[in-house]
Amino acid sequence: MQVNDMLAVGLNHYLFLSAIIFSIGILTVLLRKNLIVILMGIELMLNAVNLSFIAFSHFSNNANGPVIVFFVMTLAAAEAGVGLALMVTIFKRFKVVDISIFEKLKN
Amino acid sequence: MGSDLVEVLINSVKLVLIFLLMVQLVPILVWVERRGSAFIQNRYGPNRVGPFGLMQLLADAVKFVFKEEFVPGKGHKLIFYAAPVVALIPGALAFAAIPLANTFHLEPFMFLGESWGPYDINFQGYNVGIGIVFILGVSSLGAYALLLAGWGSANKYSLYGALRAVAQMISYELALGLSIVGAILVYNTFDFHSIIAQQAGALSFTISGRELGIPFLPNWGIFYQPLGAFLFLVAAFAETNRLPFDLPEAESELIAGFHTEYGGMKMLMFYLGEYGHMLVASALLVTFYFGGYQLPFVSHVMIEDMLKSFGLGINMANVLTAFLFFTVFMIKCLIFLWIYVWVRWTLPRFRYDQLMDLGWKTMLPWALANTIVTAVVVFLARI
Amino acid sequence: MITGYLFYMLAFLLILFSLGVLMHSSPLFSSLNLVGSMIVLSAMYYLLQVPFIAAVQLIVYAGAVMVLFVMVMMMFDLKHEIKIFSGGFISNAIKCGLAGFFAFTIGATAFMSTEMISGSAKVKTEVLSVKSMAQLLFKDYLIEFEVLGVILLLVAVGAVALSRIKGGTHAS
Amino acid sequence: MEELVPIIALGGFVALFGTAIVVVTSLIGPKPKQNDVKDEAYECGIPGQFSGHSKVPVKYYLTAILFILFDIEIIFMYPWAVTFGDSITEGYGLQFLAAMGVFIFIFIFGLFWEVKSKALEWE
Repeated sequence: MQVNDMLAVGLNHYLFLSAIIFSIGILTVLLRKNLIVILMGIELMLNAVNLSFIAFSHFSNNANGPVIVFFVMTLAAAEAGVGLALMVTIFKRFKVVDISIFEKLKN
Repeated sequence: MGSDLVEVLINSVKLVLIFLLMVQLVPILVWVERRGSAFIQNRYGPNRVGPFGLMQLLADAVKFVFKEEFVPGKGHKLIFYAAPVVALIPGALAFAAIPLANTFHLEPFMFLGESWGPYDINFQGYNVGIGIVFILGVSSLGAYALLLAGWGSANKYSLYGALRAVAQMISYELALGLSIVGAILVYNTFDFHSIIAQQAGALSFTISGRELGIPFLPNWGIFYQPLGAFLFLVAAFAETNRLPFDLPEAESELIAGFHTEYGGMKMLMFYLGEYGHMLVASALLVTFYFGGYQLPFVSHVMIEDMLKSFGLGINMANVLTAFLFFTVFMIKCLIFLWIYVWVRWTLPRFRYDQLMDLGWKTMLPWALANTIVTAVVVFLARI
Repeated sequence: MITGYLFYMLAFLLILFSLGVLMHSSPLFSSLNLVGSMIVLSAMYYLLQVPFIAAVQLIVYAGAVMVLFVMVMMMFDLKHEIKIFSGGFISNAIKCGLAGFFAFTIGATAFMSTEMISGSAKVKTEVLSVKSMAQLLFKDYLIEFEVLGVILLLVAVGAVALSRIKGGTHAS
Repeated sequence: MEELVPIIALGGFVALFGTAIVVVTSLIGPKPKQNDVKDEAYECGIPGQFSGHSKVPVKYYLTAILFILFDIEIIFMYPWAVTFGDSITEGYGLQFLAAMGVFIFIFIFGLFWEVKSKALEWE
């Protein structure tokens, strides 16, 4: 009985997992210095939100969630593409991919 | 994985056997490749060890095991060792999703003093339902093995070979993915079983309510999607880095490409991955355009009935029929694998810019045109 | 039953890989960890009975976006960073605290509303068909779908324009 | 989903198989003798020149980015292709055809622009 209670996975389990992943994504964005890793943190946050969309749609019997996830994936890919294009340009100019480059933008 | 012990057992054994089938096919394919190229070039090829040189593979395998272990000095050890293992996984996962024979039915039978069954057993590793999309997804992971190998060996030729290979793979993945859209429009499903079932019988079209049939041709996808099949074949050649698209391994420019620093068993594992990809591509081609495991005009029920009329039991007849269809499927696959070898010695290698131009400016527009024409024809035929 | 075991296994792996993205000192290994978490997420979508989205996750994220990330990492050949975190100890502690508070809030909300969710939700047993998804995509969300096409076109133009910018001594 | 178990099982089995091969051959095979020249990257005998920052053309990266964008557009065609037949029988086939027609038109326009702008030229 106890084990079965533990193993019955409901919506809140998925939401909790999603919250953890989202927080790790936020921490990656806030703490890391490397710009590309920061971009990866954003991807992680988007994926956490996708997971909660899918979980909601699974537990409420609704097909809207996957469609929105599809859209989010598209936009995330577009964002990653433009973001990495910027990174390559920044790397060419400054030889580093670091948030410290923003201090050099003054002059 | 199954509801009781026997089903779980059958499914597990099936998974391992399908993987071993893939692994075992590789030495045979290497032999076919070496003998075949020798045949095309009018020489003997390996013919000393065993009959027709068949034992050469065994000798090679033993040699591979006793090769010296080597990691380049500047290389990254973990990544260097991980790359060949990663190379194995996509091919194996993709191949296990393809049905190799018809689903057969087992009546209840006695085993270990208990009665088990009835079962319906798929002749495939697992039935994912979204078939082709799953395979596209899994095989798109193949790029990592190349990238890891190229970066892990800390050799500029390896890195360049890997980058070239990845750029080529992803360019042709577009054409590959788009060439299948036409077939999906015709079949209206992702599921392999359903696709194969729709290719049974003789060729017949339904155009705005009227039935047109060509009784002497099988109802195979190739007759609906000839351009799609051709584009798929070409894109599959490029995906597997085979000649004439083997730019990543162009030995005159890049030594041996991404596996320059690899030797022994690790090198062999890259070969396993590459031949696994070839096998998956051939199996997909057979499934989509050449009727899958089916014999033309013959359904599995007919063969089962025939076997039963010879006095075989129901279970025995069903199992034998499944194995017959499995043989048919493998023969069809081997024909396409032979085409791989054949083309290798027929067409010269492309230049890199020609390769990219072919992928982006020729194959992609043609695949797009194929999709549009198919959609319009399907619309006009069904309205 | 088996779903529960699978969920906990995948959740453990997912958190492990995500922490790897956050903590690993080499950006290349961070990106490889992100690849791992994408693959685990795809398995989790499969568990949630949306196999098509799971496959798309593999194709788009693991097979395309992350290949680009890893490729760029390898091109730059970034070394292990000695100092991987920005800012000082106090500001980082505040950031960690805020993120932890955020996770706690959502988690607490999720657990307090257990009754409501499990009471009202009827768990779906059949697989979400691609057809019902396509109905929504091409009828209800038609405008958004076409706009996405235009956005993808704009991004393609933008990426080409950005890559044309001259600067530095890097080979172009 | 039940089918996840065999997929994970097969993936794990293959990974274990590969790791076992790598480990066993490294145990069986002769141990390498340490040698500075041997540790160098193989470059056909000339002294190695691999430096950390090798200059990789941005071209590869641009190809990868264009691949992502076109790949997503192709992925959008899959659910459409699967549903198209049913949509005709249910009477809104023309609407589906028009929806994808506009999308494919944008696709073709993008491809045409890329070819025109020489973003896909390899020297």
